[in-house]
Formats: sequence, C-alpha cells, structure tokens
Amino acid sequence: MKQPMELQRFEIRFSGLGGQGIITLGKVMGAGLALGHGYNVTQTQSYGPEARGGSSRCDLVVSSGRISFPKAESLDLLVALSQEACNAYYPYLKPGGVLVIESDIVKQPPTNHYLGLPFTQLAKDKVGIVQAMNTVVLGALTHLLPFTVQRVMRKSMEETLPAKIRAVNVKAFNLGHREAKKHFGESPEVWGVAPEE
Amino acid sequence: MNEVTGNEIIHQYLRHNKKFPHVLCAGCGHGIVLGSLIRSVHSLDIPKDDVVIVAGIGCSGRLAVYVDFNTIHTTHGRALTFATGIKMSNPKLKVICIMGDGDALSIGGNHLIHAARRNIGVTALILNNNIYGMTGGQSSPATPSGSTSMTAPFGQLEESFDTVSLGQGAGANYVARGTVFHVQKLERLMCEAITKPGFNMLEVLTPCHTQYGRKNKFKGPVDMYKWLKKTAVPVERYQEMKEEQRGDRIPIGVFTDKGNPGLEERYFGLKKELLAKQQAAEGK
Amino acid sequence: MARRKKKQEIFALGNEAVVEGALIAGCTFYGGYPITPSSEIMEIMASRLPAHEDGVFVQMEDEIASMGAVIGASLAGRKAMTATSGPGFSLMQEHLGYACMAEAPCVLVNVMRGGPSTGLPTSPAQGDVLQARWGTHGDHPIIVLSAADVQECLEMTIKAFNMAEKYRTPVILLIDEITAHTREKIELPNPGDYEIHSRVVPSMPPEWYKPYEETVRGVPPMPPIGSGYRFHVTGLTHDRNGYPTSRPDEVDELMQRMHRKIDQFFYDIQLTEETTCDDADVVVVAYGSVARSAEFAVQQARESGVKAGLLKLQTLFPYPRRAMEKLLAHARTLVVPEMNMGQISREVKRVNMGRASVRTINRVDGQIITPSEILKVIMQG
Amino acid sequence: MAKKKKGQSKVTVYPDWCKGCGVCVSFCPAKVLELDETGKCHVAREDDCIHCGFCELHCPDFAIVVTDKKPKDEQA
Repeated sequence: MKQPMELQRFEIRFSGLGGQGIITLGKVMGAGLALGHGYNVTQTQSYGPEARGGSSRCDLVVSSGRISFPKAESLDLLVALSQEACNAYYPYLKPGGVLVIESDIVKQPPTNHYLGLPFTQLAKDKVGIVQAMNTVVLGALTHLLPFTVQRVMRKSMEETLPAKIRAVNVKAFNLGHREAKKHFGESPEVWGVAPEE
Repeated sequence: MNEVTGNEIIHQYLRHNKKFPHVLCAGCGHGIVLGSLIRSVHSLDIPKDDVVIVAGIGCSGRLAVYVDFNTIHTTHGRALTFATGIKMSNPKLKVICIMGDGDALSIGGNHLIHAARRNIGVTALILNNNIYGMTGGQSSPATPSGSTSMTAPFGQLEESFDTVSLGQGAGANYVARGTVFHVQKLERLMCEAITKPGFNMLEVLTPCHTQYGRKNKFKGPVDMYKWLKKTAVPVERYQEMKEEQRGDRIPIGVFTDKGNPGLEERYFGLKKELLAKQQAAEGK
Repeated sequence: MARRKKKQEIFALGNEAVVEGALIAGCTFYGGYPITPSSEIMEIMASRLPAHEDGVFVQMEDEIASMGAVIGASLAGRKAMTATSGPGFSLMQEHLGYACMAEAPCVLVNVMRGGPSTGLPTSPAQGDVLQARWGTHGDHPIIVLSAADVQECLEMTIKAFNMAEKYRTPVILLIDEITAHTREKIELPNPGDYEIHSRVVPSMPPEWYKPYEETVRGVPPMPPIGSGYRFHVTGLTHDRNGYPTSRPDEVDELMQRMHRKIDQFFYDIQLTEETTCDDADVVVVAYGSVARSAEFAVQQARESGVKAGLLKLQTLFPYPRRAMEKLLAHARTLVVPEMNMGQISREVKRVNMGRASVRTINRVDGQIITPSEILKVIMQG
Repeated sequence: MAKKKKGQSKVTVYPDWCKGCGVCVSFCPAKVLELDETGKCHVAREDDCIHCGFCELHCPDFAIVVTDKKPKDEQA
C-alpha cells in the first residue's frame, strides 16, 4: 500500500434530506478513513427533529495529525443531495473547495464549478435499489478524493454493513466509482497538493 | 419450621446496640408490624444476612434501624427504587420494603406502580395509617374523605386511594391487606408476601392515634384497635355481603395471587440464554 | 499517535466510548432513563450488559428511580452507573445527595445540553457545571470530571469509576453534546493499561465492623449487602455505626471526614493537561469540547508569535487550583471560554485573586465556541 | 398458640420499654394486666393468664413476654 497522503485538515459535509442515507454515508466513510486509511477523523451530525424527514447533515474532519476542533467550519468538499442543502451550506465552502451535487435534484447549482451525477437514477437503474444511492456517492467520492484507496474503502464498507446488504452495496460502490472516473476525471487539482504550504 | 413463641424471638432480632423503646408513639401499630415481620422471617427460617429491609421516610421509615438485618433507610417514596437495584444485583437476597401510605402512594406512587408492572421480586409492605405522622398530621393520599387533618382542617375533600385496587391495576403479582389487630392473619399474609415470586404487595392498616385518631374522634389508641376489629372483615365474607351490609367495612385477606416469575428471574434467564449462545458461537 | 503496541481501534461516538470505559472499569450495573443527548449510552448498555458475564441492565421509570437503583446496586457490591442530561440531572440531585451521605460509590454521566428546563435538547452547553458541584442540597463533597474528546470519554469514565471506588463517593462525569455525539477513532486499551480500583472491603469479623468508622484515608471499608456484614445505611446524619444521630460532635466528625477524604487527595483527583503553558503569557483555561476549540486557537496564536497556552481541566471539582496557581507566575492573561454565562470562570477568578487579568468568553446560544472567537481574545493579549 | 389452663403462665413486662398505650390491658380476655400509677402496664393477676398470646403479639414495643411457668425441657 502506498504511503498515505499527508492531510492537515480536510473538511467534508454531506447534506440532503432525511432518508437519503446521509448519516450512514458519513459513518461508513468516516470509519473507512479512520480505521482503513489510518487518518484521524471526527464525524458529527445534525440531531433531533431536524434529522427526521427534514434536512440532514453529516460532517467529517479528516487529518493526519491530531484534530482539535471537531466541527467542520470551512469545507473542502460539500456533497449536496438536495437543493435546500446546497443553498444552505454552499457559503461554507472554502475558496477552491469542491461542490458535488445530485444533478437531478439540485436543479439550480449556485455556481457552474461543480461536479454532478444523477446518483438516485443510477442507483435505481443499475443497482435496482434506490436506497443504495448513498453508496453510489461513496464510490464516486472514493475515486474523487486523492487520499482514498478504492480497495480499502470498499473493504471497510463491507465490514461496517450488515451481511444481508453487503453484495448490493458493493455493486453500488463500484458503479459510483466507475461513473465518477468516466464523468469527473481525475481529482481536482486543488487537493492534489499536500496542503502544507 | 420453628414454633413462634413470641417476643423472646423478637428480642433476638433487635439490634442490641440500639436504644429502646423505639421512637414511635404509644399505641402506634408500626411496632406490631415490625414484630410480625420478624416472626415471619424467623418462621420461614431465612438467615438474617439474606434479609434486606429497605425503608422509606416517615414513621415507617424508622423501623428499619431497630432490626438486625441488612437495613437501608432511603429517601421519601423511593424505597422501591433502591430495592430494585439491590434485587437485580443479587437475586438471592430477600428484599422487603417498608413504606408508609404517603411514602408509597403519594411521592412514591410512580415507583410503586412501575415496580408492580415490572414485577420485580420485592415485598412491599405499605403501612397505612391514613396520615403523614412524622411531619405532624397532614393529609396523605390515604386520608379518608371527610376526615380532618392539619392540611384539611375543614375536612378532606379528596377521595383516598384504594391501595389494593391500585396494586391490582398496576399488575402486582400478589396483593393482600391485613391489619395490626388481626396479627396472626397478618403474619400468614406476610409469610406469603415474602416467599412468593415477583412483586408482592401487602397493605397493613395500622392506626396512628397521635396524628389521625385525635383529630377524628378516637379517644385513645385502644379505640382505634377496636375500630379495626369491627371494620375489617375477611375478603371471602365481604364478597358474600350485600352492598348495604358492607357499609364502611374493609375487606382483608388475599386479593390477587398470580405466582408469575419476577423480573430478576426472567432477566437472569435471558442472560443465561445469551451467554450460552455466545459460548456456542465461540466454540464453532 | 503511532504507538508501538497494536491496539484495537474503533470508530466510536463519545457516548459509545463512555460505555467502553465503564465496562473496562468493571461496571456491571446500569439503571437509567433515556434522555437526549445521552440515550446512546443507555441503548448500548442495554445490548452489552445482558450478554456480559455479570452485567445487569434495568430501565427505570424516571431519573430519580434510576439513581435509586444505582445506589441500591452499589450497596449490593456492584460498580454501578447511570447517564442522563440536564432535566434528568435535576431529578437525580435528590439521590446524588443520598449517595454522598451513604458514601455509595457510583458514576453519573451528564451529557450537557442547553437549559434551563428542557432548553435545547440537541444542542451543546456547559450550564450544569455548578449544579454538578452544588446541585444537591447540603454541604457535600463531590468529584466532578469532564471529557473533551472521544478517547477522553473512555479514559475519564475509567477514572471516574476508580475515584468513586477509591473514595466511596458519587463521581459526576460532565460531557457535552458535541463530545457525546462526535465519532472518532479511538484505541481500546489492552488489559492492564489502566489500573482498576475497587472498593476496600472489611477485613475484620462482622461483629467488629463499624460501617462509618474513621480510617487513615477517611474512607471506611464497604462490604456488599448480603455478605454477612449487617449494618444500617441512612441518609440521615449518622454515627460510626450508621445509626442516625444529631449529636454535634458526631455530626461534625462525619461531615469533616466526608470532606477530608476527598480534599486531602487533591493530587490524585485534580487532573489537568497543559499545552505549551511553560512560558505562556496568555493561558486559556477550558474544559469539554471547548478545550478543543481552545487548543486550535492556542496553536494558531503560537504560529503568529503569541505565547499562548492551554490549561485543560479534566477535573472540575475539587477545582484544580494548584495547576492554575503555577501558571500565574508568568501568565498575564487568563482566557476562560465556556458555553455558559460564566461558571468555571468564578473558580478561576477565586484562585487568581486579581493577579492576572481574566477574560471570559461566554456563549449560551447552543453553539460551540469556535477557535476564531478564542483566538481573537488571545490576540488582544 | 394453644391456650393453656390458668396458673401455668409467667407474664413479664419490661417497664422501660412500655409506653402505656393500654392495648394489652383493654383486650386481655382474662384481665391479667393493668396500668399502674405511672401509666405503665403491670401484671396484676398473673394466675388468671390463659396464655392466649394476644398481649405479646399486640405490644407495639415488644415489652411483654409470656412464657410457661415451668421452664421447658432444655432442647439439644
């Protein structure tokens, strides 16, 4: 395995609607980065009535060193799976941060610098289960982020999820990874440099 | 089974380094309840070390300290919560709660109904003297409607609880009522309440002359015992009586006796299953 | 970070780490009532304890009952705990006092949320600090600890149990919603990594045992109920035999011993952690999740040339005055950020006695104090 | 508690523990007990005792003991 990329503080926010599997996505990815890739990770999320039916939010802070402040404040990556979430959290995106959207749902992106895929449609058409959408996103992000390794993340995901739904999710994960490779190209340059400057 | 031979036995169970007579008023029935409890434990041959008396606050709460068992004098109304922790921690112990009417039915009402619902293997003795005695004679939830107290100087407007129906409604395993006048019967009920599984509730009518009787036309403690003698009838007879015959009569005896296993029994059963499953999984 | 010895790592919530810590410390009893944001502790206990060799779990009807059951279990010889949050903590105060008086070791975890009353159920706060110290009535000694991150939730829970058992006292662990609901990678300790303390049991024949007798440490030995030592436990002021007393000399003896047993072991109880404090002009005194913001701010201040340091309080009460007094030799400014209107800052000012200038940062809107807010005050010097 | 013929029982009252409530005196079927000038129970007519046990069971202060006059055979 190659030497893990040095990260100082990389902040990710997953946001969307309750029921889209946002929290699970964050937990699976967080566990993958922490246990599989060996980074320090803090994962926080929105709680309470907000989390039922309404909007849903889950943050990850990833770092090679110790993480002091556990909350995400200025985002390197914002994943918005609903228009409201996109509107609400876009202002927290760092200059040069990357916005990933569900292109069928977020009809009016606040910028034309974004990466979009119809994750829900992909899950429905190619996996056959719309609930696997969050894993499609995970697969796509695993391609996109320069410090994630597809094999490691997939393995970690398999360890986290119950046996019953493992196969379906591996399928969704691979689909997301493939689609991202096809449509997103290589990792955005802004993340390419180890943020040490 | 040992033959009950009276107060000599009781003296063996009292704490010798504790000052007697106890703090309770002359004629207070609580002492009789304590005596019955001691004789019951003695006749059941339960070692002193295995008996835990958990008492609440009030006159009844003061009983625990005099007797040479494991004794815990808890907070007002909460005896059953401590008892639950103790019984779940060590199901081998015989946990007996002594509570008053204000204790068990007012501030501890929630704990009482949930202990009954949960069916925790604890014996609850509710010493009903119809009044808050220790604090000076204020109304309790068992103060009969129409009687006077320090907080109902013009007569109690509220209805009082029927402890027995309350216990039955909450699902207690065993519900009984006795009086301190009918001591031998009380002892029989107490022995049952201690030995049967699950949550067993025994209400004991015990007069308080100082705070209740004096304000309610009882000349002395003896009058109150006479009243108990006259008023209490065995539940079997009470059920045969016509409505007009019943009047103010109070039925005593056993009202419910289900014999269901207590929570601790079910919990440790579940635990055994889980551990066996685990072992089997590890063995694979 | 990279330690030699391979330890099992898990990605866990602060609340999960509390459970892990409790089980490592030997907790075998949980009695509780669910309340946000502490509920995960109870939920995980509900699945772990029944499958644990000797574990007992019981859901009680309310918080008063929970604490009652915990004390009952403690008297029966178990290491017992409960967890709650603001409104439940208020209800537990009654039995917290009983546990102090009866000297029943137990651990109470309070996951702080916004208050007063039902307040902000899912938002963080640190408003229960003084309640933890003084919430139950009467003059009582108590130990209050706090945890700032998930690993510390595990460590401080173990320490809470150790202190409870060593000093026969309830120990309160205060964490806040942020710490409780943050998931982080933590290392599970190997067996033997932590010293585990259990209460001292009597070593004399039962007839000679006095449950509340004076001892060298001020902590009398404690047998489990049912082990042959029959004695009386009461919430009333009691003599050495445990029998109620109101004799001034006996009352005084009891009260003095109860306070002394904790006060004299300040060096064992008062835990703090210093970051770049040795030459600091500005010292931030913080605890809980705010200490993480402070750590970030102190680091940034150092990078821009300001000699800043962080004194993280892991023990809140008895207040670690010695750790702070040491810093007053060189610190000109103390910054005390808290998610309340100023509770620990009172202690800071009391110990400071006007030596350094004390700046408080207070936030009560259910939001964490950010590093930039703290940095701004540090930079003012 | 088997009742006995008169004259076979010994009734002991411990005045220190007696609070003079009068329950024993009022209900004693053989009128063995009386309250004395200090208001405490004393044994007035021991020979009339029929060993019914009422006073012993109903004394809230455990101050009365009723035994057989002749000491029981010592049991091994």
